[in-house]
Amino acid sequence: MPDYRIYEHPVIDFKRGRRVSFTYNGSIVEAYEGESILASLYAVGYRVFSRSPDGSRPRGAFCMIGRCSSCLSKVNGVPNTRICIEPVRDGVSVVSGEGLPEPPVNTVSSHVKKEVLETDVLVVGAGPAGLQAALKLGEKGVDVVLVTDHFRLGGQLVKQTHKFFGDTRYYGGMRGFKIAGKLVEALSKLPTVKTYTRAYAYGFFSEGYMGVAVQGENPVNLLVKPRYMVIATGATEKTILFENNDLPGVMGAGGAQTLMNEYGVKPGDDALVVGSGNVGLIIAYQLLQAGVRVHSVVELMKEIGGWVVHASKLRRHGVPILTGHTIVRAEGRERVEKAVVAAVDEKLNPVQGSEREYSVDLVLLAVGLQPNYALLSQMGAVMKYIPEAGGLVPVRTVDMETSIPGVFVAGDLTGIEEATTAFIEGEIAAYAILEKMGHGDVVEEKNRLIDFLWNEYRMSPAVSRARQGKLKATIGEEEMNALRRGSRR
Amino acid sequence: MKTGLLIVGGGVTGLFTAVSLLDHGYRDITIVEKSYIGSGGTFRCATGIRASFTSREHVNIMKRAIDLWPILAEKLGFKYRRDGYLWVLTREKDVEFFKRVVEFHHSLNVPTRMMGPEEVKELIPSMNTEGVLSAVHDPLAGKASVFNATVNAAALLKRSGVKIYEGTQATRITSEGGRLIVETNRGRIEADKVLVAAARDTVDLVKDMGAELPIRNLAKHVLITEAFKPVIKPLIIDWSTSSYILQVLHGNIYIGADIPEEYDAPAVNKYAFLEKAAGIWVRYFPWLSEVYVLRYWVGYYDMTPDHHPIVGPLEENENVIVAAGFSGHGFMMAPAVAEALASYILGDKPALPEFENLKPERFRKGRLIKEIAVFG
Amino acid sequence: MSMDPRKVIVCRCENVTLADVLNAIESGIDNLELLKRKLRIGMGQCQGQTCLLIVAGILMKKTGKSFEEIFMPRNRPPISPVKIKYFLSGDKA
Amino acid sequence: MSSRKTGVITPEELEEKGLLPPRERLAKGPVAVLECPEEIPCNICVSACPFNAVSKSKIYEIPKLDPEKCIGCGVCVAKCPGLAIFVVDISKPGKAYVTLPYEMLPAPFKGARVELLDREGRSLGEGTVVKAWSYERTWAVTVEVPPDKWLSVRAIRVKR
Repeated sequence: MPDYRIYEHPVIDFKRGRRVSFTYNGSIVEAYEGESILASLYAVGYRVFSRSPDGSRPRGAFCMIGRCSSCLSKVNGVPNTRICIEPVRDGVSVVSGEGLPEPPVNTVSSHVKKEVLETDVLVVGAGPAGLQAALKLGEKGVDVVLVTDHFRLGGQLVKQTHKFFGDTRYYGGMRGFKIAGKLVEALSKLPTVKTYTRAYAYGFFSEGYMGVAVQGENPVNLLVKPRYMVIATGATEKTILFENNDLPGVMGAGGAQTLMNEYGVKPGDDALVVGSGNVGLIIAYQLLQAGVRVHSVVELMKEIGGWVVHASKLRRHGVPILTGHTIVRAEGRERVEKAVVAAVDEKLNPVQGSEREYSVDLVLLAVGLQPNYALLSQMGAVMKYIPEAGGLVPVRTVDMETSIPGVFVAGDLTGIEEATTAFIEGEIAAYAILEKMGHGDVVEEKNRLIDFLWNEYRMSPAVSRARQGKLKATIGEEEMNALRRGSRR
Repeated sequence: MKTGLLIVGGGVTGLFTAVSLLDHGYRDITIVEKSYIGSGGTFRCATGIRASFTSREHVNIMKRAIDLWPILAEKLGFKYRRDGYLWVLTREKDVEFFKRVVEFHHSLNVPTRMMGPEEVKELIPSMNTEGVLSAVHDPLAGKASVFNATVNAAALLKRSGVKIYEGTQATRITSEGGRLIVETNRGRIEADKVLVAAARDTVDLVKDMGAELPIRNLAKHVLITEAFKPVIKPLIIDWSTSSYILQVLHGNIYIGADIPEEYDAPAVNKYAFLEKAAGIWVRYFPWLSEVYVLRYWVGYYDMTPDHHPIVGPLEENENVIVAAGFSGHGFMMAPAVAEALASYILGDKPALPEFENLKPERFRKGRLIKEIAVFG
Repeated sequence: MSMDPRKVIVCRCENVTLADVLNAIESGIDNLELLKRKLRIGMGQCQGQTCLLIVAGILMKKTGKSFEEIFMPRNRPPISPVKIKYFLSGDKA
Repeated sequence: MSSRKTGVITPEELEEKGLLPPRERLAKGPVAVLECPEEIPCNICVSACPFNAVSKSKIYEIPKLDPEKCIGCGVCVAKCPGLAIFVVDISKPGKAYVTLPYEMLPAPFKGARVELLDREGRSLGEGTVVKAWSYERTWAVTVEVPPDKWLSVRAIRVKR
C-alpha cells in the first residue's frame, strides 16, 4: 500500500495522534487521530472521493477546507458529508459519494444545544485580521466572541511554512504557523475572549442574531447577539477553465498546502503549478520541501506575478518558470496522469502547435484569490465589484466600517492583499470599535496605523495593484453616511 | 418607443400570456421587468399545481390550467409531473371539515379522497405518521420546474421577436388621446394596450387610471435542502400549522411554514422561521435532522381580501388589463390565466365563465368571492 | 487552438460545463440570475463560492455587459449548509 | 532578460541596483550581498543585523548595505524571509566561500560534500560545507566554492 505521509520535513514536525481504523467502501483503513477522513485516505493512495451528480465524472480533493463539493461522501449513513473537514474516528464507516444520494432515512441524530450569547464584539474569522482584532479588543477587557470554521485558530496562517515578509511589529520574519501559535497563546490569556472552532457563521437574522453552527462532539447552535462585529472571512481560491479541470489531481494550491503542511500528507509525486503569483511560487517551494518534484510553474502573463525573490528560490532549485503559457488540459483515467501546456498569443489564447506535455499526477492551481463576500453580502452591506481587489468587496471607511453601522471588516475580505496588512486592518477595526465604546486612548494609535498603512506601507510600487483595489473600496465618512441613507428603504 | 402590447412584469403570468398570444399570431409585444425575469413571486414559489380548492372559481380555473400544463411543458421543454397533494390532518374538527371539502371537490369532478394513516405510510414510507388522524389525497395535483418554465418561455419569446427589457421599472401609466403612455426608469413607451402583471406594484401603476386595487404583500418564508433521489412524492400540507413540504423535481426538499407577519412588512430573514419549519417537519420525517439546509428566502404573497386574483380589464380604461393579487397561486394558475388574458387582449371574452367573477370591479361592487377555506 | 468546452467544468456541484454556459448565453440568456436558474449554477452544495464569478466573467465578455447589468445573485442564509437539527434546538425533538 | 520574466537575478542586475558590495570591500573579508531587487514592504533585514549595517528609510525601499559596518556574520542570511541574502568571502587568495540559506532535507553538516547549484539550478560541481548553523529552521550554510564561482553558486543539494 502506498504511503504518502511525510515523516521528515525541513521546517515542520508532524505530531500524529493515536492510531485508529475505519472502513472505506468496505475496506479497512488505518489512520491517525487528528487527521481528516480525506487526509487519511489520501495518505494511503486514494484519489477519487466522489462523482458528479450524473455519476459521469470522478472528483478528487480540491479545496480541502469544506467549501467545494468534491469530496461529499456518506459517513455513518449520512450522505453529503465533506470528508476533507470531517475528523477521522475509530470505527467510522465511510462510503464514497456516487451521484445523487439517497436521503439519510436510517440515521440517528444527535441533539444540538441552543445557546443565545450576548457580547460586545463578534469576530468572524480567525486568520491574521480576525486574530489581531480579537487580541486588541481582548487586551482592553472587551467581551469578544471569536468564531472560525476551521478546527483550529489561525486561518491560512497555520499552513504557511515560510517566513513572512513585512514589519517586525506585525510578526514579519516568523513562519506563518508560528505566528498563529503566538497569537493563539496571547489570546488564551485574555479572559474576555471566547473562541469557537469548527463554528460556521451561517447568516444574520432580523432578530439581531448571527447564527453560528458549532460542529463537533457537542454541537451547538450559537445565536450571537453582538453590539459590534468584525467580519474577517478571508478569501477563497479562484479556479480556471481548461479541459478536465475537475480531474482528481487538479487541486487548489491551498488544498495542497492543507494536505502537506497541516496533515503531513504529500499531495503527489510530480507537480505542475499553474500561476506564478506569490501563492504559486510559495506553494512550489513548499512542494519541494515536502519531497514533490515540481516540473514547472506556468504563468499566463509575460512576467512573473509574484516577487522575484520567491521566484529565485525556485529557479536555483532547478524549477523552470514558463511565462506566457497556460494549461490547456489535464489527461488521465480517474486521476491526472498528464498535463498539457501551451504558449499564449497576444490575446492570451493558446497557440496551436506550441503544446508541451508534462507527466505529472498533480496540477496545482494558484490563479488568485477572491474575497469571501457571502456573509457580508447576506447581511446587506453595500458591496462593489473591483477586479484589482479580487472581486466583490465591501465599501468601507478608513476605519474599516461598512455601510452597516457597527459592522467592521478586515483582511482579504476587503480586497486581496497579504498578512501584514490584514494584521493592521484588524487592529484598526479593533481600535475603531474601542473608540466607539469610549476608549479614547486608542485614537492616536489608530490614526498612526492608518497613516502608516496608506502613506507608507501601501506606497510600495510592488503592491500598487492591491493598493488601487483597496483605494477604490474606501470612501469618506460623509459619503458613507449618504450611502447609508440611500440604501435604507 | 411604440408597441402594440406592453406587459409590465416579467413573471410567469406575463411571460405565459405573451406565449399564448404568439399562438394567436400576435407578436407586437414588449415586456418590461423591474429586475430580472422571474425575480418576483415566480422564482420564490413552491411550484405546486392543484385544482383541489374551495371555490368554484379556483377549481374550474385550475382544472383548465391542469389541462394546459402538460401541453406547455412539452412546448417549452420543462418538467411537469402529477405527483399529487396530501393534506395531513391531526385534529378531529379538521377531519370533519375536509369531509365536506372532498364532497365539494367531487361535485366539480376533482378526484380527491380521504385516506387513513396506514395508506399515508404506504404512499410515503419514510414518513412518521404518528398523530395523523386522516389525510386527503389529490392525485391530479402536481408540480413543475419553475426555473425552466420561466427561462425557456423567455427564450422562446426572445427568439420570436418579443422585446424583453430587464432592469426596467414602469413607474406610471397614463392615457393620451387613446394611446397609453408608460413611463419607465429608462424612458417612455407608447402602447395600444398594457397588461399589468406586477403583483403588489400593480396597485400603484393603475392608480392614475382611477382604479383602486386592494392588494397587500404578505411575507412568506421557505427553505430548501440539498437534493436527494425521490423520497417524498406528493406535496404534503400539515393543515394544523399551515406549513408544507415537497421534494421539487430537481430532488431538493422545499419547506414552507408560517410565522407571524404583518401585511406590507419588509421581507426579511427571521431565525424563528427556521425553528418553526424544522420543528414541524422533523416530527414527520425524523431523518430530516441530518439533512443540510442550502438556502432560506422570503417572498411575498400578493394578497387580496378574498384570496382570489384580480384578472381583467379596468373599468376605467379597457385597454389596461390587470392580472395580480394571486394570493400565493400565481404560478399554478398561469397557463389558464394567460389564456384568458390573451382573450381580453385580442378583444374577446375568456372561454371560462369564472373569469367574469375575477374582474377588478368586484371589490367596488362588493362581490367578493366566497369559499370554504384557503390552503397554505 | 481551442478547448473542447464540453470537457471544461464550470460548476462542480451541478456538473455544468463551459459548453452549457455558452449554449445558454447563445439561446438569449444574458444575465447571471437567469443563467443560474437555467443551469443551476451556484445552487448546489457550495453555493456558488467558486463558480459564480467565473460565470460572471464569461457573461460579461460574451454580452459586453457591465457587472451591474448582469445581476449578481443575492446571498441568502445559510451561507454555508447547516443541518436541520441545528434549528431543532428550540424544540423538544 | 529581466528577473521579472525569468525569476533569475543576474549579477548585472545586482550591479545596476547597487546591490553588489564594492571590489575593495570584497577583498577585505566576508560581506553580505542583499539580492533583493524589488521594493517589497519588508524590514526584517534591517532589524536582523546586529551591526545596523542594513537600512531602509521607508519600509518598501530596496535595502541599503553599509559595507563598512557589515562584518559578514551571516545572521541576515537565516533571517531574510525571501532567502535573498548571501555572504560572500573572496578575501583569501585562491579561495572563495558563499554562505547561503537552505531549507531542504537532508540537513547539512560541517565537512559534507554537496552539489553546488547556480541561479538556475544547474550543477557547478561539488563543494564542501565549512560551517552550518540554523535559526528557526533556516540553515545558513557556508560552502567553499571554486574561486570564480562566488557570484554563481546560490544553492546546494545535500546528498543523502
